Amino acid sequence: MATTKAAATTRHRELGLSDDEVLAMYRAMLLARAVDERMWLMQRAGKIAFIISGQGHEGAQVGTSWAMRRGQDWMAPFYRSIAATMTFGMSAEDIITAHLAKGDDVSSGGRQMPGHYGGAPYNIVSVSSPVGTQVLHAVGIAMAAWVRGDDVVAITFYGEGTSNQGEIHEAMNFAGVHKLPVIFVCENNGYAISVPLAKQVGGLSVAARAVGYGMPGVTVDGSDVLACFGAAREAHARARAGEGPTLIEAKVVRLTSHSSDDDQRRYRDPSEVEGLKEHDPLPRFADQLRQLGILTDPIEERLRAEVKAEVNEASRRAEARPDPEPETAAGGVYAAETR
Amino acid sequence: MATTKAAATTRHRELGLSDDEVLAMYRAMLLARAVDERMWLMQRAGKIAFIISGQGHEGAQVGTSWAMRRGQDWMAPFYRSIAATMTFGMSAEDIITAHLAKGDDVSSGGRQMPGHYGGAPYNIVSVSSPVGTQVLHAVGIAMAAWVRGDDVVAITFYGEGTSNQGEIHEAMNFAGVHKLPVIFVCENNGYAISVPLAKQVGGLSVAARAVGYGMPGVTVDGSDVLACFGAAREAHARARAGEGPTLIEAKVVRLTSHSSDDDQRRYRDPSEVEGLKEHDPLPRFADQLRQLGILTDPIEERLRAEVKAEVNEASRRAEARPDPEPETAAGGVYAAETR
Amino acid sequence: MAELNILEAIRQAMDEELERDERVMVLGEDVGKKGGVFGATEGLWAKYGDKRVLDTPLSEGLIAGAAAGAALYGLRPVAEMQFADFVYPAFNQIVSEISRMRYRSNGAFGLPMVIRMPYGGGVHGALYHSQSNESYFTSTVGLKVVAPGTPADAKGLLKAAIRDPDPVMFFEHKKTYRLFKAEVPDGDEVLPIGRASIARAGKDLSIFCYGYMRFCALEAAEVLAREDGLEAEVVDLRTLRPLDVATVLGSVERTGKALVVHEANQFGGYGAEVAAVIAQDGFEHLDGPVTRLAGPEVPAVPFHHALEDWFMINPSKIVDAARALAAY
Amino acid sequence: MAELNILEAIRQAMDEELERDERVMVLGEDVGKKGGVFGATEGLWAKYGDKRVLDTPLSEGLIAGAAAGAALYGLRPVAEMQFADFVYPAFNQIVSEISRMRYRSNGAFGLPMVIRMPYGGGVHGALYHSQSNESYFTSTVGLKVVAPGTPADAKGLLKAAIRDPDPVMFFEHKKTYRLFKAEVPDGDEVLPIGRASIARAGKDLSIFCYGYMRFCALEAAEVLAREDGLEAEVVDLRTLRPLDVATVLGSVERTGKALVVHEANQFGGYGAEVAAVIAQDGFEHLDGPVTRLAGPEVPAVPFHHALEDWFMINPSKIVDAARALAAY
Ligand SMILES: Cc1ncc(C[n+]2csc(CCOP(=O)(O)OP(=O)(O)O)c2C)c(N)n1
Ligand SMILES: Cc1ncc(C[n+]2csc(CCOP(=O)(O)OP(=O)(O)O)c2C)c(N)n1
Ligand SMILES: [Mg+2]
Ligand SMILES: [Mg+2]
Repeated sequence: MATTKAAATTRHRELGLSDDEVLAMYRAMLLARAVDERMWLMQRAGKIAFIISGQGHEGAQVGTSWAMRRGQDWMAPFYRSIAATMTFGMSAEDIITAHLAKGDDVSSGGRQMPGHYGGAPYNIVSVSSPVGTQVLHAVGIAMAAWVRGDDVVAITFYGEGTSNQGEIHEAMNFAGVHKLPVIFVCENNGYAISVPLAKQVGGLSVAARAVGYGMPGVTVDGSDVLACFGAAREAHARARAGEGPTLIEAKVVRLTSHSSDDDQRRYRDPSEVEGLKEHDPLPRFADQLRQLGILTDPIEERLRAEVKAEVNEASRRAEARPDPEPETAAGGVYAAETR
Repeated sequence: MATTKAAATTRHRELGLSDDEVLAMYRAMLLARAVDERMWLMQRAGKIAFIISGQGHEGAQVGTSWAMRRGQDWMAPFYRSIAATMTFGMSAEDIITAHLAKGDDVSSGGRQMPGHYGGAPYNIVSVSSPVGTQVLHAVGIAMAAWVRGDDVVAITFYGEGTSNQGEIHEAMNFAGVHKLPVIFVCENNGYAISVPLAKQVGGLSVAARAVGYGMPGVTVDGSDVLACFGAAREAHARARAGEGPTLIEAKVVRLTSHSSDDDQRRYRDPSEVEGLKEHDPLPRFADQLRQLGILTDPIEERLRAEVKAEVNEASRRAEARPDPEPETAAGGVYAAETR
Repeated sequence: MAELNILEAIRQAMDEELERDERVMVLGEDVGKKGGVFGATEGLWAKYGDKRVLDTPLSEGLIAGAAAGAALYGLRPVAEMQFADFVYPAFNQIVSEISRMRYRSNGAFGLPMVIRMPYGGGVHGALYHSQSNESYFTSTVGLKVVAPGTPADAKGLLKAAIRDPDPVMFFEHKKTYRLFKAEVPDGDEVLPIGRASIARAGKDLSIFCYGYMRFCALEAAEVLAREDGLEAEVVDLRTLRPLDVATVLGSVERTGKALVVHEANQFGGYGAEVAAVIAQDGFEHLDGPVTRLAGPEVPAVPFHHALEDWFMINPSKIVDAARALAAY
Repeated sequence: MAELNILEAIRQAMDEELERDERVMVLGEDVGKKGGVFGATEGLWAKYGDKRVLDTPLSEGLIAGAAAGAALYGLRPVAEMQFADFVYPAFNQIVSEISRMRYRSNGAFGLPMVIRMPYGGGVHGALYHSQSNESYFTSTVGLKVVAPGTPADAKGLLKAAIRDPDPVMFFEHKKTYRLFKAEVPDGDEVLPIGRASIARAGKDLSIFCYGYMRFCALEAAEVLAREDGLEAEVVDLRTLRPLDVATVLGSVERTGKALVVHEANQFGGYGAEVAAVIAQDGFEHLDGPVTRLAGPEVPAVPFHHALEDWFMINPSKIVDAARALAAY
């Protein structure tokens, strides 16, 4: 026990994280989860039309995003990136506002479905639905930084089903050719809607593809937030040093159905679903922090209270925002100054 | 010397090839080269509008195609596949007729540019220009054979520049997932028009990508025809045994400019171009066969005379064929029985 | 006769064709065990096994390209794009390969295959689950394009599409899937591709439409009859390529006025072709300008219901346009 | 004033913009050392280095998508598709992403980028090096589409496209590249996107065209004037999206007769939109049916010169169509 504790202590410190920081990471995961859960409630209450959840992915998202520099680096997320976009700057209110499709929602002003995050102020590229397209944008951003000689790293997220889209291949190859400063994070939750890994990924490993592009491919346990942070931190350093891209495959679990439109009981055994909870990154991280004495009951209580208050406040404020005016739908196709 | 000879002897026999067969392979290469050279002459004479050459690729093409079963297996070739399509059934006359765009050309009736081979009677899928599209067709054919339980293997050919198209990724992954009976042959000649390998392929190895799809990736010297045959023979056996696809990367040389519209002196050093001749598969194979006593001066003379006569006859007959009638261009958009 | 909705009719057509012809296979994302995100393939996987009802990886280029390969081999694949909005990764295969395989091989290789695509808005799907992108395909020579608006048409035309020797893009309007039930003939009823149907006869003006717009146009025609005494002829085009020019011009000859309605944006939309044909070949019969009513010039349907309502064509917009044209 | 051909004008526009604005970069296949397969970027690699004039791998999806990313970052990428025929692997990026990034982000992210594409037939390029596929893009909301027909327009409009805050598809007709030289204003002359030009004034009928068709229409107009005493007005649309509706309708108002000409196939082609606009908004001025003259309904230009000639629109086909319309 003592050794474990020591080892664990060493671990976050060795990664350059203070006790406060790991606690902040834990809080970020709690907050993302709470926002996510709240939105399911709002969906059931008919306030939100649709939700596509990040539950189970928070460790991978917070861990990897924590290595990025807000306001300097760029992020091209996907529809499960609640925790990632929040780590990179979006607030709980931003997320909930987007789901309510309010007129002043920072992501799209109510134009896009829930899950389609984006934020120019945060360097977060607007999410679209066709999977994988954002990966090319991340590479393009990295290319632009490389052309201009800027100290900027791009990070992008996608699922293992998506890894089979042709655009991913084109993106990774180009990043490999020019050693562009970009980090690819594949959140492998074992399913693309109903289709399991074995029918999606020839060879079963996404990380194994990296070598074919001349970049390292790392597989990490996505419910181990520090492992994810460590992999991303290293990838970030490589990118900045001109050593090129990295592919991180984070093995995560999808704790919910694909989305509120799906029912995973149609294609997944109850026992399988039950077993997923073991891989929930939140209790795992909590346990680690408790072992280290960083997290205690009073701290946990305080954090949970803070998070609850934050989510309450965020949803209250989000709900109070104005709906978009119908006619506004006509605008913003082209820049204002042109026809 | 004696050892070399013995080793070489063993080699083709071990691959299950008789002396007559290796001589036939050599003749196939000679014929493809002769057809190719003749068409350059016809191009310069203004009879053919355009030529995109297979010179330097013949070893890889004849070697791999030799492992396929004519009339049973399928081939999805590309624009350099003169030797491959001829090995699989097309005649010198078919090839030259296509280049002359004659009305009864088996490939397209004069509708397509030179280099766009195809032949329903030979199970050769019609070539189009957008690179890489045929790879999905080969996979689809293999899928169909697998669905139907037929003993059929598909083989497809493409360049290393083309290996960076997204469709290739989608094709290889799917073949890997279902262990489809298909052989991917990437003829790596180091250039995609003017852009060298180092700016095309992250990681520099196409074969290295295979592991990411759960299939073996083999690199062979494409000017070593027997090595190519061996790799394809093994791949064919794997495919038939239900063990799935194989990626063969054949390192070849492009002895000509990209096409008759290109001038490689603009982007390639004269010394580099000069050095390519060393890798010409024809003299290499001839040397091997001579060492084995299979090829002798009289045999070589006979073969060359035969080939010359065949090409003369083929071009004479091809030139005599009728040009297409203009109005025929309107037909064949939909099946005759429908509007 | 059974009463079916459009979704059931489509499922039944696939079921019967899988049963009838062992060369038929279905492939796409989640079409197997899950039965498709809309349930169009429900039950087929259990019945025909996981090769003939094949879950593919998430790669639309693959779906189209592998279907093309299978069709070359002699099968009759029915590929599903999960949403029409996600067909673009397959665009190269569809346009470069599938549409012109027959032409480029001088008739040697035909591709008997179908690509089914749920399309259209009004289902809270926003920019990427609501597109009506038929015009990319209707302008592509070598394809046929079908867009049924009733259960009987859906079934009869899907069967025809599966048996057709050439590639057919089959557009299924999501909002119509469960919108209403109607009688579908029992047995093996195959409808010809390339024929429009007169959904309602009338003498005062012609409304040309397809898919969900058929439903809206019929509702609008009721209102026009009731409130204005105007008899609108509603022509359901059903097949968009080839267009049934004779039926279109015949209707214009009768009514003298043409209103072309679709949900996609107007500029360069499919309605432009219908309008242009009428303007050129029906010129002498026209008593008023060929009028188009189409979705607004924005990239696709926005999400918030107020924005979505703003976007969508509905019976009352059709009534307004018809009144203006009738008054010309 | 310098006398340039269209290829030189395009090269000069890129050169001057690369010089003027360091955010501008050029990317595509073989655009570097080789200078492009048509020579459009010749000399730029030597002058601006291999980052700002970047040879990409053979992946069109990448070219478009990376350009989009660079534009998000604040650069002004000018991407080249080696042939318009090879744009389809990039179609998903162009339609799903590039055309609607601004709209979907409610105006937060604009994409100032250009995609240059050599298009068109008559150059012995056959099915896959001859396509006129502009209609896929002209019907796509969120894009601008430009297709110049003269060296001065090519230069002035390419500069405008590079400076435009929104994505522009820039169509360069291959047959016009070296077809003729004409004066190009010296200096930084930027032409507005969205304005047609009257290439020749006339009173008897209007011919609407763009790209290489401008050249053919002007030749046809000469013949009509000389042999028939007909004064055709030739309107070069130059920008296909947005269409300069005012100029189009103004011309129809003057002449009463409209002939729309393009090289792509007719059904669903760009001309359908022009015809539909005229049919609806110019109805009262029409003295004859809006007439379209377009490429035949085959997938693309076949190779053999006899087949290619059969396919291509040329001055004499325009003369015939104009005579028939004038005689109406
Ligand atoms: C191009 C495209 N095809 C299909 C879809 C429909 N779709 C949405 S999510 C999804 C599965 C994605 O699986 P994966 O990449 O593993 O991510 P996950 O949802 O499991 O996190 C599919 C098929 C889509 N959005 N885009
Ligand atoms: C999709 C597409 N983009 C561009 C081209 C133009 N093009 C024809 S061949 C070629 C290079 C191909 O290189 P590689 O795959 O290495 O084959 P190689 O010609 O060297 O044998 C290019 C860019 C094309 N035919 N298709
Ligand atoms: Mg997944
Ligand atoms: Mg090559």
